[in-house]
Amino acid sequence: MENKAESLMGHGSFWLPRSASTVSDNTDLLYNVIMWGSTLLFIAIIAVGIYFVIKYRRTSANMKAEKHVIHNTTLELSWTIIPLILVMIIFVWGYKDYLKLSIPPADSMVINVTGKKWFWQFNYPKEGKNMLNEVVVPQGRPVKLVMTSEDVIHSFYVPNFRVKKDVVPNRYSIVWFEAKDTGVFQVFCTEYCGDGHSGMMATLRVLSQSDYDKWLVESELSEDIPLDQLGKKLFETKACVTCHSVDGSAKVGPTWKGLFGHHVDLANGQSVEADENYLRESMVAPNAKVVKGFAPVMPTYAGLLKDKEIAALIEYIKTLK
Amino acid sequence: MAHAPSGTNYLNATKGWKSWLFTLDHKRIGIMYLLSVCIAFGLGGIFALLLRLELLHPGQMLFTAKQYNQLFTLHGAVMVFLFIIPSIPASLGNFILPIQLGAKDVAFPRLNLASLYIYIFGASFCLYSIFSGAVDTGWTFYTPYSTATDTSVISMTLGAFILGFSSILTGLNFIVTIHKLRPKGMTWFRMPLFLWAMYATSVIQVLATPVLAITLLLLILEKTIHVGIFNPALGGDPVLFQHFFWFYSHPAVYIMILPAMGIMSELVTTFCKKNIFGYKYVAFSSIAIAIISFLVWGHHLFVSGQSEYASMLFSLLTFLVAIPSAIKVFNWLVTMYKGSISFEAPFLYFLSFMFLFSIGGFTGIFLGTLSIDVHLHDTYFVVAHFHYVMMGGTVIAFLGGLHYWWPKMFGKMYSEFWARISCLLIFIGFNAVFFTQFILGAKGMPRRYYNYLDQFQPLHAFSTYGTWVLGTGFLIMAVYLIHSLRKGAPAPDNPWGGLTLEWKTTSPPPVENFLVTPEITHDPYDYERAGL
Amino acid sequence: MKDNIPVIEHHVAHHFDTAEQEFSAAKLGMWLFLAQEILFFSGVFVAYVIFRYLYPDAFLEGGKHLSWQLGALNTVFLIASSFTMVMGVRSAQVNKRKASINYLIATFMFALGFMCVKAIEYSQKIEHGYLPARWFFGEGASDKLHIFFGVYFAATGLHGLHVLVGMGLIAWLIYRSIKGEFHSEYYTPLEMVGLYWHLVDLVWIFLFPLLYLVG
Amino acid sequence: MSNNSSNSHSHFIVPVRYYVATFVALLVLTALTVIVSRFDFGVMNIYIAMLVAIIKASLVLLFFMGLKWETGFIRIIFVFTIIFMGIFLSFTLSDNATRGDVDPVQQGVHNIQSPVKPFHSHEASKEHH
Repeated sequence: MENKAESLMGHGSFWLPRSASTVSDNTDLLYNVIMWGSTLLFIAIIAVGIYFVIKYRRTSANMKAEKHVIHNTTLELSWTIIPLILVMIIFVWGYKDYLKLSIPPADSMVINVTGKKWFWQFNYPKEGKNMLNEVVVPQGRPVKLVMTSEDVIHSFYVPNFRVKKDVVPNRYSIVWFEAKDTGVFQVFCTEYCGDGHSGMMATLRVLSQSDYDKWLVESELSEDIPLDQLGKKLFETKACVTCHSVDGSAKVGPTWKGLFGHHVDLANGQSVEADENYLRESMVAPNAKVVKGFAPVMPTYAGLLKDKEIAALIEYIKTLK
Repeated sequence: MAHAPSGTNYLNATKGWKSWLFTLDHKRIGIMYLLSVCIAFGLGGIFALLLRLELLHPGQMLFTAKQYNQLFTLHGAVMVFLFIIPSIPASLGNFILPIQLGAKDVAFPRLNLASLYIYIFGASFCLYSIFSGAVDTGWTFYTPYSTATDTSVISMTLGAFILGFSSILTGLNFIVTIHKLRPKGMTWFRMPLFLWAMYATSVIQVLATPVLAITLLLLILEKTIHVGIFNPALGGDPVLFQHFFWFYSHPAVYIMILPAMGIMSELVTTFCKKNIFGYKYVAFSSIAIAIISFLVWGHHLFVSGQSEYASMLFSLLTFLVAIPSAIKVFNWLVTMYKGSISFEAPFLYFLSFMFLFSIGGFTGIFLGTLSIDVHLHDTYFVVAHFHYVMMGGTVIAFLGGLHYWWPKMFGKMYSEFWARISCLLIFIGFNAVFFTQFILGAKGMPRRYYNYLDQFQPLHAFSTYGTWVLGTGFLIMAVYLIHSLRKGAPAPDNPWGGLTLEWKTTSPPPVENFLVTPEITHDPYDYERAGL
Repeated sequence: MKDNIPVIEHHVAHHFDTAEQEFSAAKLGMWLFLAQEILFFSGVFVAYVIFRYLYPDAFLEGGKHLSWQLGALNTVFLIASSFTMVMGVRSAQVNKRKASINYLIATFMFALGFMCVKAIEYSQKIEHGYLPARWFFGEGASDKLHIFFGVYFAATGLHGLHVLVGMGLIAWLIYRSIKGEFHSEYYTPLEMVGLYWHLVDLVWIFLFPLLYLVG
Repeated sequence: MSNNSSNSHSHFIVPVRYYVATFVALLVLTALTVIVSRFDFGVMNIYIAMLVAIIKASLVLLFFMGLKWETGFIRIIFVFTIIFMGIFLSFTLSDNATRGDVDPVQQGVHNIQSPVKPFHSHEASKEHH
């Protein structure tokens, strides 16, 4: 299945990415109304300005002001009241759309979302699925995300759906949408959350109801691929890639290249050999042994990775010589 | 009119570094502020150039993610706290305000000098924080990130806290000066509009900045003794921090833009040789902006988890603040009608301001609209919007004012030719950098991203190229302005044909501003009566 | 001269026309300063109101952990010091300069009394572990009790700092009074510090019932 | 350069009786507010306490700080200060009071790490420290 989110630049209008939820068309309509209205007014202001600047430029024939008009109450009142009416219309319109964006339909399907430095965890309470950095939803059904964070504030943003909401620790916030079309969409974190902020992305897959039902019963792990290849896949899907590289460069965390079997200097001055036990421990209790030169920022993957997945990741690391 | 071209003035009256460091003369203090804010602007500008360079391509170029985060935080903090807030009020305002008023000095000269030293003290904390594990929270210091990070948040917030008091004391000084030191004949409605703007600014400085002080103090307490009120893990509310922070920081936006608007009123009258259109509307719109600015802070919290009801309230009030700004723009526009317009560098800045500030204002309507802000919040659209207002508005006006009053301040003329070239480069460069970012933001590019999707690369690259044009413009300006100090032609007392009081004294002015105390008998911009 | 204190004449600064103008400028400046002080303290009050609204139980319980007797005693100290302060200013206005100095000393002593009581209170709280969250180890029925004490220490701590600054200013006034700088012709600093001191009193007038009584 | 320093004579000197009366009133009101707080009037307690505090604050402002004898602008400053403080308070509160109106799940906090130890049997210490 294609896993790459559709391009935000490549689709949609000049200004906005393709609109893909039932409420995003409302937002776009108002956006365009304001955009065209502002453009017209702006051009009018600039045109008048340019006209005055040319017409009344200082020349030998125009060494002093021709006439001193210094006030005109009608004019003042009209450019106070007319803009006021215009912006009030925009306000009410925007507020009505905002309420649509804010109030999820009662029959929404619920997915729990947890933001963590630096990945998104999705939990389907009814269906019992757990996903990392990828969420799958059915088309044409309202979905309500109940979100919380485990560390700092994050923000859940799907540009194609025109929805965004901060994800606050120790609180729940909600965002809802109903996808119009099937496809793969980009999810960003838009509240600054530290070194991995720009890597804290997820993909949102919209499937038709029948595909979605099929997906639900599909087993999460395909049994037939070799462990190291599975590990390579998990490296991407479990968000390891946000902080670790496989090419030797240091990101937020140390690189995996040439890691296995070598000695690692720790922040507490000791040194350990990177064997299976060390790697396993680094995944489930990452702050027990912190590598020298790196901050202890990695969240624990205990509960997020099955035993087989940990083994797969270790096998993958072994291949990175 | 007094003429003493070869006489003593405030620059040469006393000599030696002590006569500067211990001066109580508002003009010298203004010059020292000018130097300080220009250094801060240079520093913030270098940070900006480096940031854009890093964003030329996705992936790592020059910096690691952490270094990039520290850079954008420092860029924001230095530009906001060290440059924009004191830029016009403390430098140009300090120099011009008492002279335009017809006073010998500000009401409390010692306090004025004290605010300069408080500024420098606060600035040194900020600089210290750069070298002691630079802060990486963004200039907004949102909790709980700021209470959890191990970078030097405390020294930076302490610096901003101290700088706040410099700002409060300057504002306090100006309010008292305008109330108590107006000479005979200088009634409220004969005050130049720059003074009205400065007055409105000062009100915000005095009444909003203390809330920043308490916010930062509580943040420091949160970080050191864990008071708990901003820390969600302890039952506190991080959104409350955002309320506290923006209660100051939104009015602070008007601390930045109001003085700029004041300068625009001066420029348009002088270079059109025409009385301002709708004096009272322009004057009172400054006061209206100052008051309404206290009511709109919640529009920074539309997606933060603030209640829907509060968002509605703040959105409504946000639209109201657009009106007085629009009134000003329309009045300036009509002031040009039937004037006699000349195009020296300061007026070019006026025209740039009209163009850029209008775009900044119109894009503000998008962001004030609830449903659209949900899409645009924390994207590059916001970045572009506030740069159009802060840089296209305030910085452009600051440069306009600097070029307008430069001959008065130093008694030297700069090269008009190079001034026009540099203004043009800044205008073109600025639009290249930031208009691009409107498109990026609307397309969904989030702000404060070290890395980005490949598809955004062409626009990011274009924006980065723009910064080089912009940088060149500023570099040229630095060269010709410094050159003018040494080699510039002596400035006449009134090079632009202005009518306000600063043009009735010598260039540079004498120590007590006027050799003959000026008499004020009519409007500040009465070109008709002056027969000019 | 009724008192044996030398009179040091005051010179009006060069940029003012009259002493009256100088005095009214100083007064206006001081009021603006007080305005910013009020907004400074408003942060603490807003925090109080919000968390009292969110966690009423913690705040009701928290008030019971404080001693209203000590709070009331401190209120009396501050009110008395405000009274001696105005009397000190007034005595200078009518040239009773010995009396003025005595009133100022009384003000200082009341402030000192306030700080001593505060110290007793703090040490009791510290003993029982009612501290801001990092060190909090007290017992309570509400699990948000530490928030109340966070607000309590932030509010009273900031207020206490203001009292300390005020004591420093009053000591400085006493010194200058003895030198003979203040008399019916010039008493601006006295009046200004007086205004500041009343503001400190004003803040306490609200803190006392909010923290100690409505528990 | 003490040009017409006699001007300062024109300052209004407040009669002592105002100060004494204010002082006494403040002491009485303090006693009142303490006594009232010893009785349980339910939610009324805080309103009574605040009312008394506002009266006390007004007395300090009007007489000790001399606002009664001040001119217009200083009063305006004061009024605006109070208004802005009120806005700060009421707008922030309006947010907190209406969170969760759309969806109750958005209300309140969960999983907090409270350092408070559950109460045992220290009834005596409750009233006395």
